[in-house]
Amino acid sequence: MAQKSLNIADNKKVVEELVSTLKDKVLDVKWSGPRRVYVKIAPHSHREFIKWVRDKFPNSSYLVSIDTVDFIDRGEFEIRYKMQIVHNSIKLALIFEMNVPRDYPKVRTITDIVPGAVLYERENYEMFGIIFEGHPNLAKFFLPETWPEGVYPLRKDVNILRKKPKVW
Amino acid sequence: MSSLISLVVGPQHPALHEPERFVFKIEGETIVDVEPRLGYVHRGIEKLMETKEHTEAIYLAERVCGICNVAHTLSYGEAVEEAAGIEVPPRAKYLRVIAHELNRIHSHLLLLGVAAELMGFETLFMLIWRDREIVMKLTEDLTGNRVISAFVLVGGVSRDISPELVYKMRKHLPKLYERVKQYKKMMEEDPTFTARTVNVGYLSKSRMLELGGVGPTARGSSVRMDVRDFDPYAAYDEIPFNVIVYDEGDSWARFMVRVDETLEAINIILYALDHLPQGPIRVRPPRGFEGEGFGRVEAPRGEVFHHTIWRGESKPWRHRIRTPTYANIPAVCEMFKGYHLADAPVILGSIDPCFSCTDRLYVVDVRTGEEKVIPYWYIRKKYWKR
Amino acid sequence: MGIVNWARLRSPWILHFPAAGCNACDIEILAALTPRYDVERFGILLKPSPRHADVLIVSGPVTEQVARRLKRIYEQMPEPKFVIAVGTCAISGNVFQTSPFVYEGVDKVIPVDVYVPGCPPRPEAIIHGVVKLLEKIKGGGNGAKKS
Amino acid sequence: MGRIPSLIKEVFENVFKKPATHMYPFEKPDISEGFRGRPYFVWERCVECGICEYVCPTFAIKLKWTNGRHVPWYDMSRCCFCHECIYNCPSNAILPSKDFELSAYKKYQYEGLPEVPVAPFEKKDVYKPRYINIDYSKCVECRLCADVCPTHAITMTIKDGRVVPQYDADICILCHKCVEICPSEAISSTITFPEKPEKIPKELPPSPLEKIGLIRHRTITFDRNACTGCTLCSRVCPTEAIVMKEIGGRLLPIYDIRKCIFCGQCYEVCPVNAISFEPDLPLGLRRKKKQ
Repeated sequence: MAQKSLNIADNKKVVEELVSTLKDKVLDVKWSGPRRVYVKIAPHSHREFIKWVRDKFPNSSYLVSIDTVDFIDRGEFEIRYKMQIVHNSIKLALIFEMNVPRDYPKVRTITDIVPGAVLYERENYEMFGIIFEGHPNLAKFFLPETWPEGVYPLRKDVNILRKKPKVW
Repeated sequence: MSSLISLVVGPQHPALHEPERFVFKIEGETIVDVEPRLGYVHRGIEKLMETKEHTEAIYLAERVCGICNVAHTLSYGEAVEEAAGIEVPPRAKYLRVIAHELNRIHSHLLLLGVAAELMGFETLFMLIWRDREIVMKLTEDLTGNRVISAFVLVGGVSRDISPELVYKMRKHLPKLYERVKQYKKMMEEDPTFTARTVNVGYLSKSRMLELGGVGPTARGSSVRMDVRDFDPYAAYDEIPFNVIVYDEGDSWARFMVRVDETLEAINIILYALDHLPQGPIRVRPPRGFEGEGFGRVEAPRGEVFHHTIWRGESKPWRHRIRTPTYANIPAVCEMFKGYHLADAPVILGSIDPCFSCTDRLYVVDVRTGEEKVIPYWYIRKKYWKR
Repeated sequence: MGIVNWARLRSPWILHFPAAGCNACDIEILAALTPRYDVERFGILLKPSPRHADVLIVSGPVTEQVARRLKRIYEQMPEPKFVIAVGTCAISGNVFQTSPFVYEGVDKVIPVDVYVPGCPPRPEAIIHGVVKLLEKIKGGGNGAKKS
Repeated sequence: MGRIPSLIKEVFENVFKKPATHMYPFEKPDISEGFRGRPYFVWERCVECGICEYVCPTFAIKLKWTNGRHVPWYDMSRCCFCHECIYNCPSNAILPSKDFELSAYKKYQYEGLPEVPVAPFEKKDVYKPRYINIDYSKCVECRLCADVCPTHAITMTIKDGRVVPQYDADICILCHKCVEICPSEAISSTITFPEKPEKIPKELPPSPLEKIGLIRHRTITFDRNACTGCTLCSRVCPTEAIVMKEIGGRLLPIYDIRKCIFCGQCYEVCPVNAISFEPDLPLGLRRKKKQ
């Protein structure tokens, strides 16, 4: 099958190029399988990485998702931007991990680079309270009007489940 | 701009099959802007996932969306298996492919029928749904229920396929193939269908990539992306198939992608039945483990994406679900612009919307208002643990 | 049994309200209308407007946002009105029970006449539920008393 | 208009065919062999293990004390018909069926239980078929059994200088989690155990650790005069064995030996050396203490 050809060397080359271009912003690179790579990036540098990917592969890359993990024990959020590149033999999922302090969660928006990120950023604002500066319309999307201000349901310290989960 | 009118459609509306609301800003008959409001189907699944072990949570994942339930369980299973480091037996992989493709056929036929109904083409709706019953019967034979299958479990599948069922599938699926080919011809030629879909809801390739559309919606705009192709899961790295791409970028192309995918899915099932390996169908997963896992699955509507983080407990630390309709909403809002209001149901139908997928996160209840106050001891305990 | 009740038995008109469900029950209700099961044999007709409907079919778990709309739709229906809860989610909340924001069943919001369990129920089970409702109306259920 | 006939032909073909409709209420429905319908419980076979309650994703099964037995109460209105309980039942006491005509007028018709028959083992003058048997000469006092026990039938107590599990046969649901988890195979289930075992035997055999020369560190002492009430020990304690309580105007640590796992973290963290081990930690495990 021609379309299933995967060249691992090509994938590695892309990551090497990325690391060499934005050398000082890359903190760590971790491969999980030949098609997926976790790139730990410096705070507030996500725009450069996403711009780099979108500029290099304008017709073969897209933003898969933005999500947040609440590491309450470390006192920080980890925002993950997931990009997918499919270009000839390059088939690579890039995950950019970025730490944000828990008491001051504020990052720049990427909606001017990727307009499709509008809903993901709104969702992360709603569920975790991360403020995306420069977002066109950072309003409620899922939660109803009666939801109290300042309570973000997916944070780990918010306990709103009705029944106790099973003890086993 | 004085003639700009806001028209609210929903939450309960005959053209919408689920409760959601769209505010169309119209000038005369033309849609200028659209503002979606979701959240009516919001059930808090991601939070619930953090309180359930994988034996229970697979049934929760199944009910994110009932139509593409196999895609969600498969995605959940793939994610947890990667996190726990389990390798699924080869027979289970092939059985997963068979269930997944049956699910895809049923979902695509469902949408084509509903789309025909939205256009007022009742005859085609009834004919397609009559033939869809063949797939429903096969799904019921294989998994035990017509829709919600409970077939994929973490570490394998729940039941084996019998030789009689293999024979039955080989007998019935080619029949269905002929029928779908007939419908394809109808949709290409019939003026009732083409008049409502051709050149309606156009979106170019570059715009589609910017807005992050996935699945058949993107493939209708000549974006050649299919998770089965670029990130194969289950047994898709061994099965040959074609990625269907249409270049037109309008609603018609999006429907045709689905018709062709239905035909392709039947071929995949027949290939998988021929090459079904022997062996066990399930391995036992561990209870608590540490790790991170991805599950990316090409659901009928696009890419379903489960990402799970386990930190040594029997419950996940964080479980993230990205569903295809959610990714397609910015694209569909762009598609509406510049077309007549009467075209709106067809355009919305052409992305195969599934809002129960989309609103999975959280929902509010007035009765538990007092519980939202976070007790101090809870924070303290969380902070001071270790 | 008056002539009105007789007419109602011959042709109950149905409004389908999908609450926050996973769509599985919805497509099974739709499947019950299609050639294989064809509930129009019993004169059952799916109506888009609550003003025309005698029977309200609710499927899926009821969330707070949907509950308000569901109540409004129920109030808009003309008397006598009947409600069928289709699917386990509509009866008790199913796997979403622990979520604090899903009601444990439709009957917490509006009165329900017939419950149809199943996840999702087969189209035959839905037909069975409708037939059971018709029996109830015939036997002088709450609908007959009201009219 | 030459394009229309493809559909017209289709329609006319169907006019002469047999209707596709299945006349359900007047005809037997066509249901597959493996259809997942309502599960049925066979009380005679039930060993009251509680696994079905554990695996049920929708809280439809609950074990309740009925007629002297812990039997599963099944609430069909919550059931999602996933058959997970059937796959997991160790004694095949839950049977699948193809029943789907389950609609009812009232919700309470789904709950409840038919009369529970007498368990088969009671007829043979055996009180219960199996008990958990704890061999104290093998027990290494790791307290894993007490952790996994879902009903707290096994709890840790202090006797003869050992922290050992005690077993309450009345609450035990015989889930055998403790048998599975015990690292030293000290817990076993006996099929023909004649009578109810004691909670804890009157005399305990010596610990197996002492035979090979290891000494279990059994006591942690707190020097209350030296304590400053800084609460550090209660914060680091992983098992919440140390709780701070106000006694006589001072905040003092209250120590529960049954929860303690002797990890030594409190010893390490105490700023004024008010915590001491007795006997002292062996050399290999002793941590460096900052002065």
